[in-house]
Amino acid sequence: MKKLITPQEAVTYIKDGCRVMVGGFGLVGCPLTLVDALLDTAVKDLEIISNNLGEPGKGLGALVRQQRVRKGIGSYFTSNPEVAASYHRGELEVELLPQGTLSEAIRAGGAGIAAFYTPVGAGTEIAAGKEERVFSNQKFILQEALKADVALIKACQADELGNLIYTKSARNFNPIMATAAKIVIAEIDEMVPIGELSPEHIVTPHLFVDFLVLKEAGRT
Amino acid sequence: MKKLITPQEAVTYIKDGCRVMVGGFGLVGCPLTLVDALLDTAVKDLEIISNNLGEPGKGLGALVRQQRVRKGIGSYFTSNPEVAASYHRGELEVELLPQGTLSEAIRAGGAGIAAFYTPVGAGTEIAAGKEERVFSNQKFILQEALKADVALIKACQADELGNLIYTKSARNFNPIMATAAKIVIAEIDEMVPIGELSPEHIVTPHLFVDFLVLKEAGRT
Amino acid sequence: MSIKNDIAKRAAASLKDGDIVNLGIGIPTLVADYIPENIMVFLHSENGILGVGPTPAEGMADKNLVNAGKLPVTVEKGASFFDSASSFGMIRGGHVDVSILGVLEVDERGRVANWSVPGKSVLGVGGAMDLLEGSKKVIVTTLHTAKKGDAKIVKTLHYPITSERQVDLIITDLAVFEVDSEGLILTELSPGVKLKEVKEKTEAAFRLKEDLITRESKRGEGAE
Amino acid sequence: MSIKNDIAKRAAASLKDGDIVNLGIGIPTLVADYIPENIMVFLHSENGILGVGPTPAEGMADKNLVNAGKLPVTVEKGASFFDSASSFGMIRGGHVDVSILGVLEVDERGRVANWSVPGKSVLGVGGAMDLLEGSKKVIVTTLHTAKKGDAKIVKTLHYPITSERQVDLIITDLAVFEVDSEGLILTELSPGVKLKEVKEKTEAAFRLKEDLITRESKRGEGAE
Repeated sequence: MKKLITPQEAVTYIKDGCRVMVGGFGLVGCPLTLVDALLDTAVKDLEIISNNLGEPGKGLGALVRQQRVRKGIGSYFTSNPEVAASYHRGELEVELLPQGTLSEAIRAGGAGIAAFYTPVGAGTEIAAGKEERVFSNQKFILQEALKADVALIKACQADELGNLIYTKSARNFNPIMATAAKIVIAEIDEMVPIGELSPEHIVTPHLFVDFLVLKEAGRT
Repeated sequence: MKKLITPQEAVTYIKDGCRVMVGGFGLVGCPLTLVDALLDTAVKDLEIISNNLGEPGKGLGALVRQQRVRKGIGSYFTSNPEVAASYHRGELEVELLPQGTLSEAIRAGGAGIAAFYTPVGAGTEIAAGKEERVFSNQKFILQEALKADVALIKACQADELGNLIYTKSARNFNPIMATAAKIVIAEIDEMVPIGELSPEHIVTPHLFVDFLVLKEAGRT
Repeated sequence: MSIKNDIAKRAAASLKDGDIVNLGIGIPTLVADYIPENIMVFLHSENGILGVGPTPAEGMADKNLVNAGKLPVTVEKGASFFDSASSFGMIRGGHVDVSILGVLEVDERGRVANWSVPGKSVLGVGGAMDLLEGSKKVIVTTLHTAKKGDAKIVKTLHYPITSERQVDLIITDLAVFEVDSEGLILTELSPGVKLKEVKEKTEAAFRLKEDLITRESKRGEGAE
Repeated sequence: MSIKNDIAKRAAASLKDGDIVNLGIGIPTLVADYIPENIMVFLHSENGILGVGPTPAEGMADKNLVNAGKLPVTVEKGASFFDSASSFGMIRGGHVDVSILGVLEVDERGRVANWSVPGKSVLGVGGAMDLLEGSKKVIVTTLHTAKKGDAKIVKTLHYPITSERQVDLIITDLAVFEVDSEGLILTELSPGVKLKEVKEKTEAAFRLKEDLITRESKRGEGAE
């Protein structure tokens, strides 16, 4: 049986300076109960890997406003202008990746691939400082894999072993982040008995999942 | 609607010298109707990417026996000793890859990744001629992606758009090969109306699939 | 019909039956409303949907079902959901037939800037580079000039380039350009638009297609 | 109980509750029959199964459900199926806790040869390299000597190496060795086996564990 823990217990796995992946595309598929619990701690100097960094003062945006994020790695921080402001003031380090490169780097991290050559971004500002290499007359740039200490993800249902399924476009980054962190904590809407989820339909097999947390009515 | 064609029409897309991916782990998940139809043509000089090359005289093994395969790229040809014999006689070129490197290279081919660094095989005979590189004090070797002219895959059900689901361990290489060839032909047990397959359960979205062929009672 | 809708309608007319299509934010989103009735296209959304349907009716939005612009959508029969790595594998791997994108600028080789405005509080690239790099065909839909009248089809990009890839078609309120290895070719003028106006408002050099046409203003049909 | 079953049983006894375990062909396959009853382990098969169950009853085999040895299997409640790239992502990415593998030889640093016999009609690597490279823990199960009495635990491998990774545990019919950065440590003798015999039949150098034990021959329980 996978250990069902409280949101407060869950976030004790996140220490100062940790690198944390957080699932979601904007608020869709974001583990908001876990983010709320993290906000209630004093943890700081975090490196957050997430497609977005919330909205001003909301979700991950609250962590940014409280200056507890040292670095953000993601693809689209535009929806939170405070990220750009902090970045321009030199308070927040930012690593911007094309969304496909971000997701592929996370998948690579979970799959034991050290780095890969992608054509996306070759010849652009994104390629600055990255190795360029030609394969079959086309330019590619080298992207290293991304891994994290902890992943906070959101699923729809889990069985008692920790097998997960997602719902609609809330799937997004969650299944790949489930593979790429030392400790994976899944916030779920509902727990079902073992055997309830079809072996054909399970998206994240339980070997990836360490802890489960039930979703609560949230703040953000 | 995706074009439902006969096995005979399907294999007309395979010309002399083509590179063809064939799904399956041994006979499990192998598109045997399509392989049979291919046997009935006179096509030769094929480059076959497949985990195995059938058994002596059976399935892809029949193509090997008829000396119509120029090169085999796969991970485990042990189950067909004729492959080793042809190879040692210099009649058949063989590229042996660890099974994980083979599957990852096919996935990379389908996902627009040119090459990737894997730790598997570093320091072994498999690494001969491949670039070695150290990331975080660990040795990795560079593997280029694999793509094909045609992929012959096996699925369980398709809807009329070409969305596919698989069954049990017959899934294996089929979903990744579906992404990595110019023309993808899926042999299916059954066709169902559009909407019958849940959007959450579809494994291969229809954009990957060009043609569908109904399975026939086979020879091999 | 607004100018933006006219552009969207012209873009929709260049789609083919069976196309897998990714629509960017802005004018491209409007294209969905003008798909010709005699063809079936499938909308891909990079956050993990193939088969995006119309906007849901008031009050029927599902918070777990949004498009890449984070707006509520529905799905068509035969749709599927997948994770972000799979979705961008589709894009980068060349499985999306057409992407229709908005731009800040296009240069005279047909290359695009549409992701970064230096110094502004905009910090994001999203899927812009992936779509430009990986789509089989890229159509740009844009107003011909910026708000202050500055050319958007320029000699040299002022904003950071999104990809070295040349787009295939540029559709503005005034004209349509095709792009070949040498640069832009004006192929079509919008109803009532004179060549002189296009020349004045386009900074980039362009050639004229031999059979340059003026699109008719007839409503309800595509031009192709 | 055959010698091979004894080895399998000893290997099973070193598993922990909750372990994700991949079993190779041969002796490792037998391990499934000896999992201690007080723990729950999950069998991973690299052809795309987590949660492999026992061999089906006569006549109940499903041709679409086989293990990596292509033998019919069943699945347990809570099992899942996935494609080959995902399966090897699990292995290479470090998500499999224990792999139990057969070998041709192990050298005195605990490195393994188990994929290639030069000149023989064997042309395959399969998942051997992936499992050795990626598994958190690797246990080798093997007869102590080859058919003609040649040592299988050797100074230097005669067959091509499978991975530079040192395995963690070597279990033979005669003894158990742990492996550390300096090499092999004999930790355990099988019931009735004398140290002298192990020394004679092992070509590789090895150290003795301070509290070297002789496993009791009591049946039905693990040694750990």
